[in-house]
Amino acid sequence: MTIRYPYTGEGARGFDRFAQSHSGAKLLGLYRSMLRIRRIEEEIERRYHQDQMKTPIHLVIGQEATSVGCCAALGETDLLYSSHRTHGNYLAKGGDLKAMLCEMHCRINGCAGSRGGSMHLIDKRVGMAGTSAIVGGAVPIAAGAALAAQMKGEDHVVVVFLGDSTTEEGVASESLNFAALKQLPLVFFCENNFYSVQSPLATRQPARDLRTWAASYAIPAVRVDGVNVLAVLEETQTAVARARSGGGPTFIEAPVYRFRAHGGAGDDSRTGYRDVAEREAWERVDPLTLFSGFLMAGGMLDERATAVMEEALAAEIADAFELALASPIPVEADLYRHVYAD
Amino acid sequence: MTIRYPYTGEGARGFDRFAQSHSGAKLLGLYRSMLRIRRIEEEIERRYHQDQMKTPIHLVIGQEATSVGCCAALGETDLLYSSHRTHGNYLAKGGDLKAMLCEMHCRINGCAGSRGGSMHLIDKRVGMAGTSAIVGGAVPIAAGAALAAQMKGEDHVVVVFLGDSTTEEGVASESLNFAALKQLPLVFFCENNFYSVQSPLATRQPARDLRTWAASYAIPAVRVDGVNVLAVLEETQTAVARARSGGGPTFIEAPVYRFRAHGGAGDDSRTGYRDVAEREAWERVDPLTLFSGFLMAGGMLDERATAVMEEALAAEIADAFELALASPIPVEADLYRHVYAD
Amino acid sequence: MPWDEALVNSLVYDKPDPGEGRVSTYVSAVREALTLALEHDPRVFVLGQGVDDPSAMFGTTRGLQQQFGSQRVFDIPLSEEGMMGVSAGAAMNGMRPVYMHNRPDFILLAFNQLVTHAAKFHFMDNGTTDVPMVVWAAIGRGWGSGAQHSQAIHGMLLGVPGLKIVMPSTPYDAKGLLLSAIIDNNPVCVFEHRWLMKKDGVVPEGLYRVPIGKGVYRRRGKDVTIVGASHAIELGAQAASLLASEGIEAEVIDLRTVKPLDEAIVLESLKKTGRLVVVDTAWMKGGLCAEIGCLAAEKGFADLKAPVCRVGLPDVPTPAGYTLEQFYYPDAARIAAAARGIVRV
Amino acid sequence: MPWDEALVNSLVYDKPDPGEGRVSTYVSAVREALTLALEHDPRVFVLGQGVDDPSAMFGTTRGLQQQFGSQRVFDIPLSEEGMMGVSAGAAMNGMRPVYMHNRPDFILLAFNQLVTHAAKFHFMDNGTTDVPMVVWAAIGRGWGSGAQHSQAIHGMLLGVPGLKIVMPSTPYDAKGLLLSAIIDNNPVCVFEHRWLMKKDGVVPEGLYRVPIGKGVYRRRGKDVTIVGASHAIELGAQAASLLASEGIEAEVIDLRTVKPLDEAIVLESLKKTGRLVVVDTAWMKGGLCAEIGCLAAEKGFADLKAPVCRVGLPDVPTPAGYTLEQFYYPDAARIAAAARGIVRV
Ligand SMILES: Cc1ncc(C[n+]2csc(CCOP(=O)(O)OP(=O)(O)O)c2C)c(N)n1
Ligand SMILES: Cc1ncc(C[n+]2csc(CCOP(=O)(O)OP(=O)(O)O)c2C)c(N)n1
Ligand SMILES: [Mg+2]
Ligand SMILES: [Mg+2]
Repeated sequence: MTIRYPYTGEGARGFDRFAQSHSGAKLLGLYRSMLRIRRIEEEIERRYHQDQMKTPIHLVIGQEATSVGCCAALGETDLLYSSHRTHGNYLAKGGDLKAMLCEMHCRINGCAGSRGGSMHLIDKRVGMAGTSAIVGGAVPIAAGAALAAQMKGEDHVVVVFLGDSTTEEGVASESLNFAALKQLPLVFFCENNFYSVQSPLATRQPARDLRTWAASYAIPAVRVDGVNVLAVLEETQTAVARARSGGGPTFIEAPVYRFRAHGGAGDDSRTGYRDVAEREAWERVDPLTLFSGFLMAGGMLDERATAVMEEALAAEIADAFELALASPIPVEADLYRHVYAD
Repeated sequence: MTIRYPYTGEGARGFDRFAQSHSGAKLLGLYRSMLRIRRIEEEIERRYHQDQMKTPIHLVIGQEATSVGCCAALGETDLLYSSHRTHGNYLAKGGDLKAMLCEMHCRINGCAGSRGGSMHLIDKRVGMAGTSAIVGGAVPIAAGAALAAQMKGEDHVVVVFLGDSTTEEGVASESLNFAALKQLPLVFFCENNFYSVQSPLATRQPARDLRTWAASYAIPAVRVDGVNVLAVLEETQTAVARARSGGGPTFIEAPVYRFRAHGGAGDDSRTGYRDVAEREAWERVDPLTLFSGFLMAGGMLDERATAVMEEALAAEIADAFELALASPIPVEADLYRHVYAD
Repeated sequence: MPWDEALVNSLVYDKPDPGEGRVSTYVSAVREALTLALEHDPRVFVLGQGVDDPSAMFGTTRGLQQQFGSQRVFDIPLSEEGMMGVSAGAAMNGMRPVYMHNRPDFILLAFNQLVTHAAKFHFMDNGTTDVPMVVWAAIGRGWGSGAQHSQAIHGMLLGVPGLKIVMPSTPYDAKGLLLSAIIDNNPVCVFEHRWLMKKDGVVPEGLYRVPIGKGVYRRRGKDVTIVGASHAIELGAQAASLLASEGIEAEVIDLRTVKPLDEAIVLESLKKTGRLVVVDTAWMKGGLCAEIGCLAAEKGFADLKAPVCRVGLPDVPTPAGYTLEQFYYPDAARIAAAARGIVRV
Repeated sequence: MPWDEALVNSLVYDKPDPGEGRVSTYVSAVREALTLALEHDPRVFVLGQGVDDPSAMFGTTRGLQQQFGSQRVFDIPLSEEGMMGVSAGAAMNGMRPVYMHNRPDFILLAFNQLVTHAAKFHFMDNGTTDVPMVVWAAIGRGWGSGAQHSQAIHGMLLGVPGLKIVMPSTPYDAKGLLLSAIIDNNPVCVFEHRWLMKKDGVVPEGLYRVPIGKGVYRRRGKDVTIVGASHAIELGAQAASLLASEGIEAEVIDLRTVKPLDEAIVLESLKKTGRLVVVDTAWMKGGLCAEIGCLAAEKGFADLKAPVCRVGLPDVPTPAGYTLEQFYYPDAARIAAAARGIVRV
């Protein structure tokens, strides 16, 4: 049994510091948002083998606190760019579940008209601005979005999610440099889940602190416990405030763990690239159970409230799937639309 | 009068620390090597307007101490990769002057058969291994050469020269990462002359210490006075020893100044991108006069010895130009050679 | 007057060029287009390595930073891929970047952002994102440019859906096409050629557009059609003069845009001449020469009376020395010889 | 026995395939080639994202790290351009890297190193540097690969001097061409296709080479020539069967190598049939379809009896949904229809 990448955060104790800054309703809202993502992901996973969703999936089960904590610090006009691992970001940013599931079922009313698939979930009305299926692809684009905001004197900020392996792409370094040079209103949110597909960080980078990488561009760089939704919220708020007030970019590294395979349904730890024990160790700090435990202990949540939540979510999710499955598929003429903008 | 990038080294005092480690002959040899590059560059410059050398040139006048100091720490089997600014590296590494000038006159007996031009000077017999006219292009190639040496268990090391702007290319970051990961026998030698063509560093990077960039990959990173040939030699020796003994890569930053335009003959400071006063300030720490002053003060060099040196160099250079101008040009069939290796 | 309205009201010349009027250089024409765009549209900005330096991108950006400020005309780090992504991102968010490169070779560093991102986002986003950006570069040739500083890359990009590519050959087109490119709501590559930079020509003042996707006759003839763009069609026109003195009447078509291609004009000419020489500044294999040659075999087959000829670069990297370059680059004589060969079939 | 000698003595089959013998899958054939190369030549090494992971690059690298050690078979950082340069640098210094990619799309990040460095160094160095490297990738299709994970990029690379490109369609060729690519002293791109990975075929054991630059007849016929490579010619062969049932005898040429192209076999067939359908897994514009269509118009003109037809992708990015993909990718029926159309001219 080898735990190559242990959890090093504070666990449940980590919530105390932050909780008093938020109303009970706010805290419950955060929990509900995480739970909603979890349940949606589980349902996608459950149905995946039915082959109705002919699209790659990259589940975020285990990584809900980063999306939810980060997006809670953003307004609707703030923009979020994402990588292939889109589901959590899309939902946390307020993306339309129905449009997402329609997209994943390759329907014409999908959020990208069935042209983008699960790696290209967008919902511009809520600032889910764009994604790339190319590792690192969204990073300079997000910097460009931040440059546009700066040039236009708009006060929204831009957040870009990147994985640990994305830091190895040259373009990520180029983007840090440019963002620092222009003091762009941009937050680099790095979800370090220690793996790129099935490759551990240690086979891809020397032993180092990722923060030093960003700091070498004179960018404030912090680490935050990625399973603690409140800590994530707090750090993102600081970064967003800095960006919004003209203080330039911030780099946030959040160690997290994905409980499932890189892509597809189920976990693949048993294939040997990581130890099942490692996943199990992280499952003991599941961001949901950790936070619900905290809420329960504080009397903000109980079994009954949870059941009500679950029920509503189950209904919403069932509805959305039903709609997706009943939605029309595109016709041939749709293929030729939108190759060029008018 | 603005000196944006002042010299911050120790000037002539900087030699004392190192001189005793070397014989008088060694010291004179280093001086002669720098002087030779200077005189060759001056002659190239003088003749450039005659339009016999139909090739871009990137003179190293002012930057001789880096090439010479670095190469003095290398053996003939150690490899050097370079950028567009090749002249100094090629000569210091022991490249054949005649073959260089033939190349610059587009002759068939040029070191690259007239296919490479001045940005592609190579001389494999002495380890001048390759260059790229693309900024950053040679950096990962040098890493590949170092990987090959490591895999084959050969004990040579590889040095790659890069300019300050090269550090902005994503591929340079990628190369640092890979070199650190594999602990390659590689030295990154960064000549920071503060400009990329006519763009000052400040318009391209945030205010930062370049060493932190390399250090963020857990690579030992040092700064050395780039006008002090002995300091450069010493730091390179340390780096080479580390690389040769399996200790992995080193990053050396050497602040230097180019006294001429980015490309072509003459200085272009009067066009306004940098202040003439800045160049003049650096000319006061010209690596040649600084070192000859030191040698003269120590009684190792005098007017007569200098004159003898100058005379021999002048003859060598005149000869080489004569040969180049008398050399044959390629014929049409040469064009189709070496597109593919057999 | 806002940009859009000004442009709607601006002239679109269908003629090759206005024939007479103010003469200016190619470089001034480009600078004028940039100036007008910056003046009329606050969304336009110009970025590129050294656009604000004394060399000013061949002079095309001279004075622009002084006039429009360093927010709108600025130098950038040596980060081709990153800055292509930044440009795309800015374009997706309401700006209209003009990203200038000294040489197309440097765009190869940014193919991922150009090909897989900028060109495809509009489609992937189901039409909800526009990417109105211009990627400008001048093809290098001569004086030791060599294998790494002389690549004409438009042939590689013909198969990229979502991109447009223009390649002007006259100062008039350089201005009008650049304005069209900036106004276009898609990523448009503008490939200039270094050897055209000093050329003079009639360039009307003020706003006008040369339409993207429309070729133009540079010369009328009935014996053979010479098709190409940029510097290659300059040579094509010279070749036509040579041929004229021998009694061969060549028709010369300047494509001006290579993607989307004006197939109609090529096919129309072929109907008359039945003979085709395709000229290009790039390699002959798999690029523009191949595309137009194939077009003739596909849609112009019934009219073809002789084999199609390509005149471009051989399947060899560019040598750095002028001594080898002389054998490498085709000239008017070589184009004329190709035409002669098929006219006599 | 050292590699070189073993290979000199190895068989080079000129036949399409040996007809009978051991049957194995495409994936095993690739793995066998890698295994043999690693066994015979200490200079060979295999690198790529995840080559040592449980998915093992579709299974093609399964077990190789266990067998040959992590010095010779290793995972790499997500740094496509950097690792392309590392591969080139190692190749220039006596090694023979095989750099594997899950998808050709990722190679677009490395075009600068591939096109401007690896392909050109031998020429620029006047023949003193060899760059014996293999760049391997499998073209994606279906299951939501979409615009960014399905690009066939060989068309973009046809105009790059110094490169070779092979695109096998059978397990037999996959093994023999990969061995040839590894032995070749130049950068060779090997583009596989995901839909071929599960295919079975006869694959002899031990070393053998399929020559680079040689196409092969998959079927003989006299009415029309169908030319292509990789998965496209699979479909071409199916189309030929459909046509046969209608009395149309199609000749099917599998190019196997797309650069350098076996022009002779195409022209030879054209002499007989006078009719040409070019099929490709990539976009029709400016790529392989265009190159071969132009070749016919250029060197096969006298034999051409009907317009050339291209069957490949329309000028549209790849949609992610199967619902649109069904209209996007041509199938055997579409190829047959194209052939029918020109046979009846
Ligand atoms: C340029 C590029 N290289 C490789 C891939 C294949 N790929 C898709 S996701 C992925 C892993 C990315 O890891 P990371 O950035 O850490 O994000 P995570 O999946 O862990 O969330 C890889 C290698 C890709 N999509 N793009
Ligand atoms: C990828 C790329 N971009 C731009 C250029 C044009 N260019 C040639 S040299 C140079 C400046 C390089 O500056 P630096 O690396 O600091 O080296 P220096 O010239 O100062 O020695 C530039 C921008 C190039 N050759 N390659
Ligand atoms: Mg990861
Ligand atoms: Mg510099």
